Amino acid sequence: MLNMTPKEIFERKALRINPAKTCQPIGALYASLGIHNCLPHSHGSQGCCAYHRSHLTRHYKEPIMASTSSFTEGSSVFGGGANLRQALKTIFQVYDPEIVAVHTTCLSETIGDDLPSLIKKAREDGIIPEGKFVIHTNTPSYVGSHVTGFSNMTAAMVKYFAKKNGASKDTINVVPGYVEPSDMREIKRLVGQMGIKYILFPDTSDVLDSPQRARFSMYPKGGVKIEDLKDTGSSKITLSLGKFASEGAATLLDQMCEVPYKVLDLPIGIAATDRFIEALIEVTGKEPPESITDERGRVVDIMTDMLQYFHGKKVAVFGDPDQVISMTEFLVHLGMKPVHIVTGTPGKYFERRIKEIVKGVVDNPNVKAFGDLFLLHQWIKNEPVDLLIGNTYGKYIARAEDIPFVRFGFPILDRIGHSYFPTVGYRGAMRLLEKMLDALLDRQDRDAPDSKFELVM
Amino acid sequence: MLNMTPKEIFERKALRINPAKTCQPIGALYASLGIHNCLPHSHGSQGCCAYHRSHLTRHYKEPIMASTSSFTEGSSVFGGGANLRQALKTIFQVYDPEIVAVHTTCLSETIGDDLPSLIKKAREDGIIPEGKFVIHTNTPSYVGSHVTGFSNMTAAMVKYFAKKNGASKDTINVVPGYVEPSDMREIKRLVGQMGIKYILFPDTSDVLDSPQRARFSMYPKGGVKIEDLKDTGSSKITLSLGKFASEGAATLLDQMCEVPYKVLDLPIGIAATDRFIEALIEVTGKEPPESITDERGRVVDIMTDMLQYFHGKKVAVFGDPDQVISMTEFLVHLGMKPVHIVTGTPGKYFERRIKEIVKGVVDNPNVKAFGDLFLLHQWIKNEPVDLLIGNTYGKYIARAEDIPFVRFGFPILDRIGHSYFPTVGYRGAMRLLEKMLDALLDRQDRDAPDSKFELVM
Amino acid sequence: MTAVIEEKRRDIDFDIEDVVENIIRVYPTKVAKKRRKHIVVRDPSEPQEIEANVRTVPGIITQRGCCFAGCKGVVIGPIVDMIHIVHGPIGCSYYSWMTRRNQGVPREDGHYYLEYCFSTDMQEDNIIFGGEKKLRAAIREAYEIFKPKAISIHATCPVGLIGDDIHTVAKEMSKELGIDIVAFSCEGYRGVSQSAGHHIANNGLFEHIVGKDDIELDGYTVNCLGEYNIGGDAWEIERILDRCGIKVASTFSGNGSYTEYRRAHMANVNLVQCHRSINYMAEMMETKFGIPWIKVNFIGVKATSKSLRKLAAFFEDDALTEQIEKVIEEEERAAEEAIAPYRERLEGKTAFLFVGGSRAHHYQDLFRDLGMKTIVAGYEFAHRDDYEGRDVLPYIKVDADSRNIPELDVEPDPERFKPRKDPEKLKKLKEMGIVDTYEGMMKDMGSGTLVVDDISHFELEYLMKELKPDIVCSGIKDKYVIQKMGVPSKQLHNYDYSGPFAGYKGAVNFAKEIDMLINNPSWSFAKAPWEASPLIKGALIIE
Amino acid sequence: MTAVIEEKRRDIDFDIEDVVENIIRVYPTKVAKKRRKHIVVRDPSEPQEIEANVRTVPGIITQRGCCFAGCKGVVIGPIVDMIHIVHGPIGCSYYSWMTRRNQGVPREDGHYYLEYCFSTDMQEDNIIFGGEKKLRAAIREAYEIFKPKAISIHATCPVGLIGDDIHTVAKEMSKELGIDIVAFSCEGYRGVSQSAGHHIANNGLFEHIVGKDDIELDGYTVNCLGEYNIGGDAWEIERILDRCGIKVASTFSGNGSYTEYRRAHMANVNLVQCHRSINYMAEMMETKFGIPWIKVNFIGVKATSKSLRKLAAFFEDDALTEQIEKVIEEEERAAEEAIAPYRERLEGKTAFLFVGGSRAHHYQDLFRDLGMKTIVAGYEFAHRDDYEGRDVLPYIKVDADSRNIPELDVEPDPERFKPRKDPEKLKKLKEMGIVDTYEGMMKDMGSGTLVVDDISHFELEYLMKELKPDIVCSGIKDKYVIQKMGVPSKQLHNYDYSGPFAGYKGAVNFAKEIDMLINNPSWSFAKAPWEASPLIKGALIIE
Repeated sequence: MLNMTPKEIFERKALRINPAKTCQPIGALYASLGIHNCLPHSHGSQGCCAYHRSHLTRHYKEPIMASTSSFTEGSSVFGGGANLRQALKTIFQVYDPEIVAVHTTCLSETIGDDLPSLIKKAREDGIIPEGKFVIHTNTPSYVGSHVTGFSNMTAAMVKYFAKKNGASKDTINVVPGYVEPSDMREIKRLVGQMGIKYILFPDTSDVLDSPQRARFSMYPKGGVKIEDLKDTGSSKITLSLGKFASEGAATLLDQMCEVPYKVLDLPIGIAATDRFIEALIEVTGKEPPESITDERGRVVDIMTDMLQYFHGKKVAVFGDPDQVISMTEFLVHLGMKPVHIVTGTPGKYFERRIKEIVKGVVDNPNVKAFGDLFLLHQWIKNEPVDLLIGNTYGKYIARAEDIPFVRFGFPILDRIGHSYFPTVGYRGAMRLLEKMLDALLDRQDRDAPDSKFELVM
Repeated sequence: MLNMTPKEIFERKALRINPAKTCQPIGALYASLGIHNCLPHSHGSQGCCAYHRSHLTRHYKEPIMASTSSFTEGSSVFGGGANLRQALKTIFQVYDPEIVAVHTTCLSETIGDDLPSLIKKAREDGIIPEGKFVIHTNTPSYVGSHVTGFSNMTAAMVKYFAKKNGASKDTINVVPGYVEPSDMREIKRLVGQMGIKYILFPDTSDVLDSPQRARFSMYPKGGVKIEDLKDTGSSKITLSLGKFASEGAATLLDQMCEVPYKVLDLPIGIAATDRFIEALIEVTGKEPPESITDERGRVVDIMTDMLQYFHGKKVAVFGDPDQVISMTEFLVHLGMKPVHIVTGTPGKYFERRIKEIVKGVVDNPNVKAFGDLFLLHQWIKNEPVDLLIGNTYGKYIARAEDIPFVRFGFPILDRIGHSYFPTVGYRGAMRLLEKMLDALLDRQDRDAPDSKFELVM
Repeated sequence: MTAVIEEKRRDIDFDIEDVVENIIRVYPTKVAKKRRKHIVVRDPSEPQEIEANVRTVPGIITQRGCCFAGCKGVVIGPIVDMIHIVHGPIGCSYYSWMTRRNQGVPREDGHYYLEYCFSTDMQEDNIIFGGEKKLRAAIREAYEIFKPKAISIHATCPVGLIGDDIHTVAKEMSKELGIDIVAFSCEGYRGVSQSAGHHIANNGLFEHIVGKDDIELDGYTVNCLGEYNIGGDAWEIERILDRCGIKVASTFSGNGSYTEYRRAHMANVNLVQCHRSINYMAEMMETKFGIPWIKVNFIGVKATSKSLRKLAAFFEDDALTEQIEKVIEEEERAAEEAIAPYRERLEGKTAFLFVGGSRAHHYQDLFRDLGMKTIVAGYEFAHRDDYEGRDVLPYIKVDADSRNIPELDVEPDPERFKPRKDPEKLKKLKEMGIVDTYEGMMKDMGSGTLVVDDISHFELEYLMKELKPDIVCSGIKDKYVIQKMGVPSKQLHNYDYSGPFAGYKGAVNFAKEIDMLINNPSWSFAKAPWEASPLIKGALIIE
Repeated sequence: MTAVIEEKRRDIDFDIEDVVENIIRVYPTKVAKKRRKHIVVRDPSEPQEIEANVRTVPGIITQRGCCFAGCKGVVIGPIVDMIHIVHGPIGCSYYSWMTRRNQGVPREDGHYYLEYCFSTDMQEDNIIFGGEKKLRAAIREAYEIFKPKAISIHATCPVGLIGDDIHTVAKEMSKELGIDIVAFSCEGYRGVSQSAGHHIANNGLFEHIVGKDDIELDGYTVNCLGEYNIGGDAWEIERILDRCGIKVASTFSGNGSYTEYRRAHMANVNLVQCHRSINYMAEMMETKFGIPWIKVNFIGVKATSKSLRKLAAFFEDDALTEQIEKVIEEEERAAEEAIAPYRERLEGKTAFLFVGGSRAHHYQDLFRDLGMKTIVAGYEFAHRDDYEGRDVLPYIKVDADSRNIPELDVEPDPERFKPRKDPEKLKKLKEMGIVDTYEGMMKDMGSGTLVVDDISHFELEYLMKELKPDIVCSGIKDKYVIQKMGVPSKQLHNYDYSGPFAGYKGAVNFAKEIDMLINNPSWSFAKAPWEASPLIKGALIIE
């Protein structure tokens, strides 16, 4: 397994090997699915859309509906305007969405298609029916990562819809970040239990975790409603979870509608969730019900009860920056030592933040934004770890180096559960604790000689 | 591991090896913890109480408070009446419970202590303070199993408290069976979401999953209230989940207060949960909210999406009879083949029921009530399985025979999660599906040659 | 238990033409006109034409991918011992990383890169200022770290547009490093589907790698062309051929090896499995080296036997023929016995098949082995010859989208051209249908069945509702759409992470899996009981 | 970060006597009077007496178990190569199945039953009609299946009551099967705690197994008595003794072996680790075989060295002494170096210790190695001699509960009695504190510390609130009570599924774990921030 990977690290400047990220459009597509009655549309070659749909399908094991402008060589010469017009015509007639959310690709970006004008023209020409919407965002694949694409499409929702309707309401906006439907559902539950009115966007719950009822629905019942997106401009405040995935929408709302905002870490782990709840208290004056404090206490109970299995263990973590930041903090709070931390998404903030988190706990942490799994694997070869945390691609490293492995982040292609059970919030923390313990204890069980095989752990 | 176990099966009539059950009192103790402000009391030698507390502590990783009559040789000669009186005196003064729930042991049963008289006398003599309660049940260790003890103590709650107050109310009684706090919480959630008023007893949620808040509370906030136990006699109907653990209380309520009842299987797996919801509909006329139907649909979605990993796999299951019955049915519905099924609890119904469930799916199933793990292991040696499901003791067989293993039932001494995440209801089914898939897929990953190591599963 | 379906299956005599017209009616007029030509109701009494290999209308939700996917994803990616560098932004390389399940094993020299993903991960400045420099640096780094025998370079969409000359980079770096470096201009927008990429990949392989190493091969040797070793298919085929006494010299391109391709021209004959993706290679090798090709189908018990008999007919060796017949006899018996119990439960069930450029044809044979009928079939990226047979080739119009895919100018190699048969014999074998010929999918489909090229999501959903198939075989993008309708779906691109399905043992695997998919009890739970039927009182009480 | 505690630690000078009085006040008067005698505020200036080994008041939530637990659970259960059949209802056998973490390994003959649980699983009719028949059948079945070398039988509560004569059954079945079968009347109600069971177990082992096989042992040999190999302690002790040149002939009873016990009387000296559970055996072996015993403590770095030096003093061999000193020097240095970083973080912290019949003493040495102070300690099932030293033995009143535990009448064995030292020398060694003596726990505890026998839940909780220990060492029943108070707890029965903690390496393990328990950040989260402190505005915003 991964036998060609040498231990010696050769510094690379040009060659990416085994990436820990993918390109913007897939993130935009995913965000679009978080709008009710929306058909995401990929403005580029057919392959982009096919790849994104396939990849998201493998992750969710759910239908991922999206259309494409199906560029051919001609479009790459003359621009994709005609393709988009034809696409919108076909889409509204055949698939009847309420909204089409267009994202660009490296092809249409390189060509330089002017989406705002194209959409405006389509509207003028009656290609977009009355009461229907087309929004867009620019997602050049050669900038940022899938997280950037998610962030851009989320910001586009604000850009196209947010309106300030006068007096600020009680409602708060929550931008949940590039997380699972289960996570969005859990964030809604937490905010709801505090008795706070909220608009959460995007919202893929009830879209990408839809039931089997022998009935296919092109547009499942979930997703943020356009009415609600309009109202975001009148909310009291925006809480954006995850700087990389959610800050864009918040700042735009502030610029457009003067909705103030706080950017928080994704509420993964005990402290980050605490900060989320504290922020909710702070901005609304509402107190969490005892049930939330109890859930929190159960997390701490597991932490204190099982600390011997966590304490001092070395961990390698990779994934998307917002996830990895919160996860790294959680690991530190468990007494673990995150020694190698990688995200594929570029961003100096990531490295600075991680170093801050592990300060005093790990002396010379290996931290890299815009890194890749080949590097991570080499780091691990040079300094082995007790646990690897990351997406499905991590399993190759885990197998090569025989390391317990916890699947976390995007994508998870080889197990189910991530879309149904949250990793955010206190419940999510419980799940993560269980997953990590299972991995560590299974390993202890596997490696113990008969005489040290424990009944009680 | 378990190297002394031969493949050849020698029929035993007297020697129990590696039991799949334990004795009544621990079940009674557990049930008692499901009453608010209750101190369970073990009427027998100190060791019983110590063993039960230790064992439950290992399972829950929570304080398990209970007192004992501390029999010595004298008590075994003169009876334990004096011990009980002294105990009640001490308990009410030092530990101040609202109620003491006494269960007997094989010792006090063999001696023949007359608990009702002793309690009556104690009450008359002012040893039981005003407004305080002492209840009891007989739990001879040489009859039935821990499940019987649970059932008996649950029935005792009825016996001591249930009153018919005239007109039947809207409320229904739910007897959840010998399940986890997480399960009781989930059953309450399901019934509550249907807008049904209920009394659930016993109820160990918020007792045995209490938060870490740097504050010990002898009587956590959970548990069924005595007021509610009184009201059970006026409920519309009793739904008893699990024939072995819950039928007793229901029939007693019927006899005492003419509350009709239905005995259902524990709502584990899709069909048993369906029957539970249907029963709720039937007895209350209320419809489940869409959110429940959706949860159900998600379970089916996982089932249909992942069926290739379940279909045709041979499984060995052991545990408590109510759990094993529902689990076996669930396995059959997944297309699996439960070939060896054992419970330690005696009961012909079990064997009959299991054979009914696996009919047409497994030709000659090995089914045994009043069986043990030694026999199960021998069966497995003779017909290997792809998956083993059972409590922590199963891990020895799993290791010996190198079988993927899912922890399910009581006790789970070496992993956390069972007390926090339900296995009942649709959410529970999702958890079980995830657990089984993890076990099966981890094994596939482990055993695959590099060339067959799958990215997507 | 079978799949839950909302309504009853239609009567067998209902008018399929009506169904087609109803589908078409939904499209905008122009689109409807186009789509109508892609749908054929089979009437075996007359020759039928189908539109294929033309642009998908923008906005249509299609199964198709792009040229890059066909070149790097399908044909070149599976070569295990080369480093395949994708030149472009990260996505294309990322998405084609281990996702096709082309299985492989390292050879003795250890070079094995299937688990790796290499990309230049172009950033904005590379797009603005050009990416050649980064590409060169990436190649040097790859060489520095891995010392590979050969490298391929694959262009993604922006590369052509910004004018990076990857072929010159390849040539120069090849010289600098002393290893083969082959560039593929497989930008996603080329052609109308993956098909363009296949062609480009064939060209590159043929021009730069095949036929460079004249090592003599012993015994009867074949190349397996158009076999991608999904789920280990190639290994099952190898096992069978091995038993017959025939060696596989190389496979294009499942578990493919650069080293083996260099001597592929030394084999006796080429076996063509996936006609669409590899017929270019077969033709070019015949022209240049004199190797005839045999269209085979190792999917299905009978189909496998038939393919083996073609080989017997080709080699004309009594001992070999006898051995082949022995193998057929033994393997068929074992397979059919193993299939029997599944067939019993599957007999009469119906299937839809939408996959590839040959599989929708191949798997009909296998379904026939199971007693099942394929009632709708179609290809994702095929050409007319894949539907109508190669006789139609001279009549296919080359449109603007296909014209840009280069056709290589191939001549017999002055030294290496060796005819395997004398021309007369070869002609006779061709007339017998043994070599150099393929009759296409449609001929094998009965009256009233439907052929749909490049089926759209809408058409699929509509046809499922109308025709109530018991199973639909398609790809990952459709799988859960189909299943959400309560109908099981088998992925025939990646085999649902299972396989092999080729050969005799593969057929048994397939039978088992189709039975499992259709007959697993899970489907019966799709409706909640409180939705499906009124409650039966009393049934709940156990006393 | 340290444990979260609600209030500040009290000043060191507060009146501990007040605390004790406050505790006592809560009890009913009679109970209070009794409990008062179990609590001693240490005053080293005078001899102090403590009440111990008397009944726990019914209703008190005690740490104690029963006679069965002491016999089968503690002493006999760890013997790896015997089948231990529990005669009774299923529970007792079930609860003592692998729960004590006595580790073991099979010997050459393969017999190994630690992973098994054997019971007659008595049913109602066995209680009514007697269980002897079932017991006989169970023994036969065990023999039929396993052909063991020896079997033990353990009575649970009802057995004595219904009059099953397990000793006769043992004798008869032993004859029938030709193997040793030993019965233990260890019904749960005997005595007042596990202690009764230890005694009964000692008696049975001594009477039926020890000293039956006169195989000469080479070199310096010892038996380790009262060492149960929790977490592998015995193996670390063996490792150290081995380095010194001393062989362990047998261990009572961690990883114990029937075969080895039969020749245990051939060793030079007995080392007594847990005084409470095994002093009977030590005394009886000395009487019968002439083997003196040395009280050792291998818990703690200094304690281990001290114990080794006792051995040197006993054997009086310069080479051995030199080797022992060498081992001590090397091992102490390594251990102290390894402990140093932990000690730095632990220095000055305080501990409560409630465990066993010797461990609460032993672990004080180890805590001292870490710079920590034990401020409250007590035993669960000890006798006065364990607290006050063996000098008190003649003055201990034997009450009704203890009187029923048989004292064996032991005489020097006419053939096997071999004095290891001449009587004068022995006497001198005893006066030096080397052999046949133990001074108890209390002497090692400083002024103002608290000794609490058979501590109750209430007392534990009260003392924790008053004295704010940094860690409380106890057993599984207390662990989560303690931790729910925000204070870490270390189980010293089962070592929290870790270990070994004995010897030099064990001390390092322990240091590491205590540091972990006290300094893990988890504790700092016990209070939700919205409970603990007002919000600090602005701190949340990252911009």
